[in-house]
Amino acid sequence: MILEGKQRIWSEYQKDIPDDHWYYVRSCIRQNFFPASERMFTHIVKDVLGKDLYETPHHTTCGGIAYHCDTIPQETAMTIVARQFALMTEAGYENYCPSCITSFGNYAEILETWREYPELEARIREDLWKACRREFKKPRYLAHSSDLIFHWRGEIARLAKKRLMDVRTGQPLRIVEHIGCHYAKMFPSKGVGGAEYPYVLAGMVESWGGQVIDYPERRHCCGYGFRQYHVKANRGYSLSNTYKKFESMEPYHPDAIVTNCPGCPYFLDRWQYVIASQTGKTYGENGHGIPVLTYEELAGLVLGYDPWDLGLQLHQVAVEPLLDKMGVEYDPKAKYLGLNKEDLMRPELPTQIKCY
Amino acid sequence: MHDNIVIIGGGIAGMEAAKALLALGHTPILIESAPTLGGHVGRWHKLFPDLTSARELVARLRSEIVGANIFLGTQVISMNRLADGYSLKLSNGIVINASALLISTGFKLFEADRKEEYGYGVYDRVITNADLEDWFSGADDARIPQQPQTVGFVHCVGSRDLKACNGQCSKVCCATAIKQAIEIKERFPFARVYCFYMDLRLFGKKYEDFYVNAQRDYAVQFIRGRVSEVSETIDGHLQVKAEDTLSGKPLKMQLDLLVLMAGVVRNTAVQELTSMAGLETDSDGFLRSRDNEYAVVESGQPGIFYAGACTGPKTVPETIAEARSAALSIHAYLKTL
Amino acid sequence: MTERFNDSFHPFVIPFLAGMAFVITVCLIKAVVVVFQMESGERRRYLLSLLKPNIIVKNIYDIIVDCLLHVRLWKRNRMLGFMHSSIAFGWFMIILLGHIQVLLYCPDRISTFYYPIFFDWFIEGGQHTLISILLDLFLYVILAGIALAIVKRFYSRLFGMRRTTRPTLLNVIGLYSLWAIFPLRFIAEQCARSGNLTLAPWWAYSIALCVFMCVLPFSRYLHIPAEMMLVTMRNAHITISRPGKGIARVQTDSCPNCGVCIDACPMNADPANLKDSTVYLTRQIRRHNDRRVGQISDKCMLCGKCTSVCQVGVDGPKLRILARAARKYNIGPDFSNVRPDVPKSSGKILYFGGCMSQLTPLIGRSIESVLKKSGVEYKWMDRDGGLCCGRPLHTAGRLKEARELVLRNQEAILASGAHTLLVSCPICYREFKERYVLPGISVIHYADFMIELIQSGSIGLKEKSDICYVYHDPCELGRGCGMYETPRRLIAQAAGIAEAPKNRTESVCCGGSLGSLSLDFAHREKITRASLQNLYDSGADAIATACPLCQATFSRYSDRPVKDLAQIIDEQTVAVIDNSRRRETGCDIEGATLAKIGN
Amino acid sequence: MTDFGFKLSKSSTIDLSRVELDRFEELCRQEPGAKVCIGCGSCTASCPAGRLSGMSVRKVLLGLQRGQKVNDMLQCCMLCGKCTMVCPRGINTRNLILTICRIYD
Repeated sequence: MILEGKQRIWSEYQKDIPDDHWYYVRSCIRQNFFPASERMFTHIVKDVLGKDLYETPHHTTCGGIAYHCDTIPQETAMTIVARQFALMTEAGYENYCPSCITSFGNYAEILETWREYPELEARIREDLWKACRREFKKPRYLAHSSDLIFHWRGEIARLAKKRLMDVRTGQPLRIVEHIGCHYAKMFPSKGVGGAEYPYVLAGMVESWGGQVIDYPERRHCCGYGFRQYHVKANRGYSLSNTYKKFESMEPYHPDAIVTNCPGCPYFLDRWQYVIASQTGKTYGENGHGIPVLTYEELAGLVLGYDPWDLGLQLHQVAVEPLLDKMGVEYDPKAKYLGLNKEDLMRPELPTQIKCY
Repeated sequence: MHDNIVIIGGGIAGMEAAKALLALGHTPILIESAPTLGGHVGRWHKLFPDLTSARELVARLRSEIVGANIFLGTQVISMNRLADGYSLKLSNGIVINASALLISTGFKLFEADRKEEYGYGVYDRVITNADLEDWFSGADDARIPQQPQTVGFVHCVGSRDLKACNGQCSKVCCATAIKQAIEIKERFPFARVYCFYMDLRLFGKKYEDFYVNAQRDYAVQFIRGRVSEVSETIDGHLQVKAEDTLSGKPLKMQLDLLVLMAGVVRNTAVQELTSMAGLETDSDGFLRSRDNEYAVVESGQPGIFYAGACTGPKTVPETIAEARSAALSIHAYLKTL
Repeated sequence: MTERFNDSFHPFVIPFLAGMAFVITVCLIKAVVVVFQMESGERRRYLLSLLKPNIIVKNIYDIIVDCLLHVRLWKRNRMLGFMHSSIAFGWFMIILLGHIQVLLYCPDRISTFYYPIFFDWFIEGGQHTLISILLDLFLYVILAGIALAIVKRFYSRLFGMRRTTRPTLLNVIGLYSLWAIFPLRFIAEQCARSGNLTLAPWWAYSIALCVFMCVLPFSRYLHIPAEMMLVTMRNAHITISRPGKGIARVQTDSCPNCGVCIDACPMNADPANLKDSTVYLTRQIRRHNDRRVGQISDKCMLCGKCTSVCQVGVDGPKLRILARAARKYNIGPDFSNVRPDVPKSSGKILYFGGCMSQLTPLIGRSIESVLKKSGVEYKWMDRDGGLCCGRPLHTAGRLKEARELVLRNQEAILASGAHTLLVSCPICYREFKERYVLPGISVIHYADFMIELIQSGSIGLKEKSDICYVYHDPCELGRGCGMYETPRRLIAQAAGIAEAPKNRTESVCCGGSLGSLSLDFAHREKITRASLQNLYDSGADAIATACPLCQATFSRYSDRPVKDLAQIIDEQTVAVIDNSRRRETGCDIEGATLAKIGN
Repeated sequence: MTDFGFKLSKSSTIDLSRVELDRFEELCRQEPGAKVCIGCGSCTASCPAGRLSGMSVRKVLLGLQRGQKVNDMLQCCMLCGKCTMVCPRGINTRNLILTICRIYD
């Protein structure tokens, strides 16, 4: 691997990311899967970095899941998106930041479509007006929330309490970065670092002291694949794709996986349990899995927050080995206590993969 | 100034044209931006289909044009239209008034790193056809292993690819890939050699024989399917993926060396020159001939002629023939002045 | 005439007696083994045939004509014929006359066995009887034959043989001992008659006999007894069925290694194939060299020319098919669920084009056109493809699998209700003739059919074309089915005809044969070109053939047009009356024609 | 092992690095024509057995080169020789078929 080659490509895919005044839209599913992630993001941006980040409870789904499951036509998705933009316009913002990768891709795709077919945009404006009497301006900047964390990765590194280092050996942690398919595969120029060698997560890992792992199936989908998972008959295929990725990264012995998509961490995390249950195979050390974190969770750990406050107890794969390596202090007894120290109850622990 | 002929570009087209013009009694002025003559062919090791030495061809041409005025390492920095010709200012300060100009500025090899998925410049063992020719000619290349067990050739890198902004066939890569595959097999008889192709376009004299030879005598395997992506494995091998379109199945394999057949694209370095001369570009991005069927060597401008790959990908014999044709056209044109 | 010695024995006869005992024992054992190896039914048939008087007569006649006089060889090559028959017949006569001589002049010594052989040693003054003169005469004939043999060994071209086999050591020993026997006998006799009773020539003579007889069962000279046995087996109609056993064994042993098949073999247009002629096949079979037997068997085009020129009747193609059949392949088409889609054709002609004809559609179209002109009602059985006739599988040695296809087609043809099966491909035709059982259905080749149509006036001939054709006999039609003259008669009625130097039974395979399994495309070209050269030598303007494979193969390289017989006839014939009028008048030409054909 | 109602499916990807090609190489030695196939499909298109059984010489040759077990497809070959007649590369397809049937059993 020639690092200069990658750096040259990274330098070609720079993206303008304004430093302040963002309109933030949440993901449909992330708060269920990784409850602290979006909370952590708003906290870092607003409270830690002191930036202006605006949210409104009126926003809805972007229609991306339905669109990618082939259940609604693109025009419908466009009208939904037009309403989101209208909410942003009404709030007086022009920098749009979705938390979801599929949303990000959906917005990028729709904006590009409108650029190519202005008559379609005009029709959607008309439809939106007819539907809810709203008007919108297109966002001036579109960035995914991971783009923002990438943008501020240096500041986070300066404020860091922990680094991505094995405190026992002093070696950098080996981190697999997994990018959601809809981030840059459709429009390489919309992603930091492009589509082939995306830099958005790699940049964070590097700044926070870790070492990025590049493995053969790096580009491959996490396995979710929308209808592949949602239709049960296809679910084995979804699982097989995840399996392929793990088989490919296994020889590198990664310490953790970091992702920037709602579905990816979920499937990379939960399918490890299914693979272990079906084949008996685990990919971490001593029968553990490989911990899978969102970039917000990783940022939270780096900034020194309590792992249980970050919701890491809700991961299927035990994060404790990673916490131990990073030197994060945690109370094993407090793992299943909620924010208000309410007992969340202990889950039944699987037998084929080591959990606590 | 009368009858001054300036040839811009000292590859085999420019050299052959100079030679023909000398034979017709002219003394052409040959301008080459590089410090040596020979262009791309000068860098090549052997030519298909008879595996003749490219260097010898260039050396022979060089010895045959000693009578011409040759400016090496020189560019045309400005150009003005005169009543009966052109005034050219060169980077060495010389000003030439010419009655006829021959554009033989050739082509540029596609920059293989623009096909990011193939990892040229990123992975340790990915090289281009030109790199391999350099190595055949004796240059060191750390990317080529001592004893490669498996070698892959990817056809059409930057050719016939709208995503690489070049929809045209580069014409020479199929035969070049076969030639290089054979040369690799001769050096490493135990290596397995694979060619990944979209279509094999082996149109020229003896090219098909060349293809059969590669299959039968060198056991080169041809896989119909474009390589989709390349990655590096933990032990430094390359993993390539393609569809084996003839079996309709996805295919992957590990290789010790991957050679990208970088295609022929227009020479952007001479864009300024061509716009100064008022030359038009054809829809394929190369210079537009007055007529693509019977006046390929003529431009739309009086007194400006073309030879070689500046009007599109060409093989060596085609380029040589065009150069001679252009020399005759210039000779005839000068008589009309 | 008196006995020279009181003692009727001398030690020098011992080598002869030992050799004689040895050769008789070994040959008897071999014969018994062969008979034992035969299938029980065949064994019975064979043994019974040896007792039938008419067959006994035929056996004796054939043995004299084939094994002693070599009449077939005489016909092919007089020099060779003389050489072989002088030695074989001369020797036989010497033995016969020698015994008569003993019976006449010293009948009490007949039981010694060796008196007829060494007569002049034991008996004095016997040289002026008629028998003695005859004996001397035959000895001179033999000596002349041996002189020729010596010349032939070193200058085979004088005998018109371009190539001959290279003998093995045992064969060389046998050859030299055979050459030595008769000059030694001559010297010994002359010495004894002149009163010189030196023992040396008699010892040498006896030892030469001994050596020859000891070598005989292990050399090509085994062909002498084997051929006689083969004649009796042939007359009992025993067919080859098992590789290396029974008649196959006898055939192999009967090969005299004369090498006539080498020059005849069309494959030898390419010197690379020189060692693949039948003579080498029999040699390798005897040596149990399975690898070479496999190679030789797989390469052969099965054109049958070696058999047609073979003096003893070794069936090269059959031996090869058996060798192929002995090999195992994971192949076995199962078409038990397939019902060939044969149109109902009660009272009609069913035309079977065969697989190959789909690649030469002109043949089928021409046949169809002729059928239409004649007004005969017909159905085309495999217009859209059908099951293979089975011959290719059969020639590849897949006998069981071929049988499957035969049964499948047979069933379908019988069910169609047709009264006649018209065939255009000689490969299929041979299979239909040899292996199909189609009661009530006459299988007819289109050449026979067309000549019948012309003769009955069902189609009319145009004015004779001035093109001169040379007819190439396809292997399967000529040597395979024995049809040589009908195609020539057809062409002669429609156009000019010329003959190639090698024709009919000596026709040269086109090189495209399905018979060969391993000959590849590049190596067939030379064979085809040699075959074409033979046809060009006729001086004809165009080539006519009657096989889709020959047609396609020749067309590839021929410098003159190659046409199928059907095409020529179609071009040169017209309808006599149009079909609508035929129906009106109720004229049943179809019935009339077929009645004749049926006969 | 837990039953989830779905399971890992076998990858359809051909991994050429793991394909055992010894027998294919033996085939190439015995019938060098195997190396020069260009996959034009004329053999399959003209095959009478293919019409009845789905046999395809092209697919078999390619499949064996990719390490797949496809030689059973040749079971139905009638050895009629049409494929040999039409092959533009002059491959002795009949010998190829027989050799495959001998080597891969």
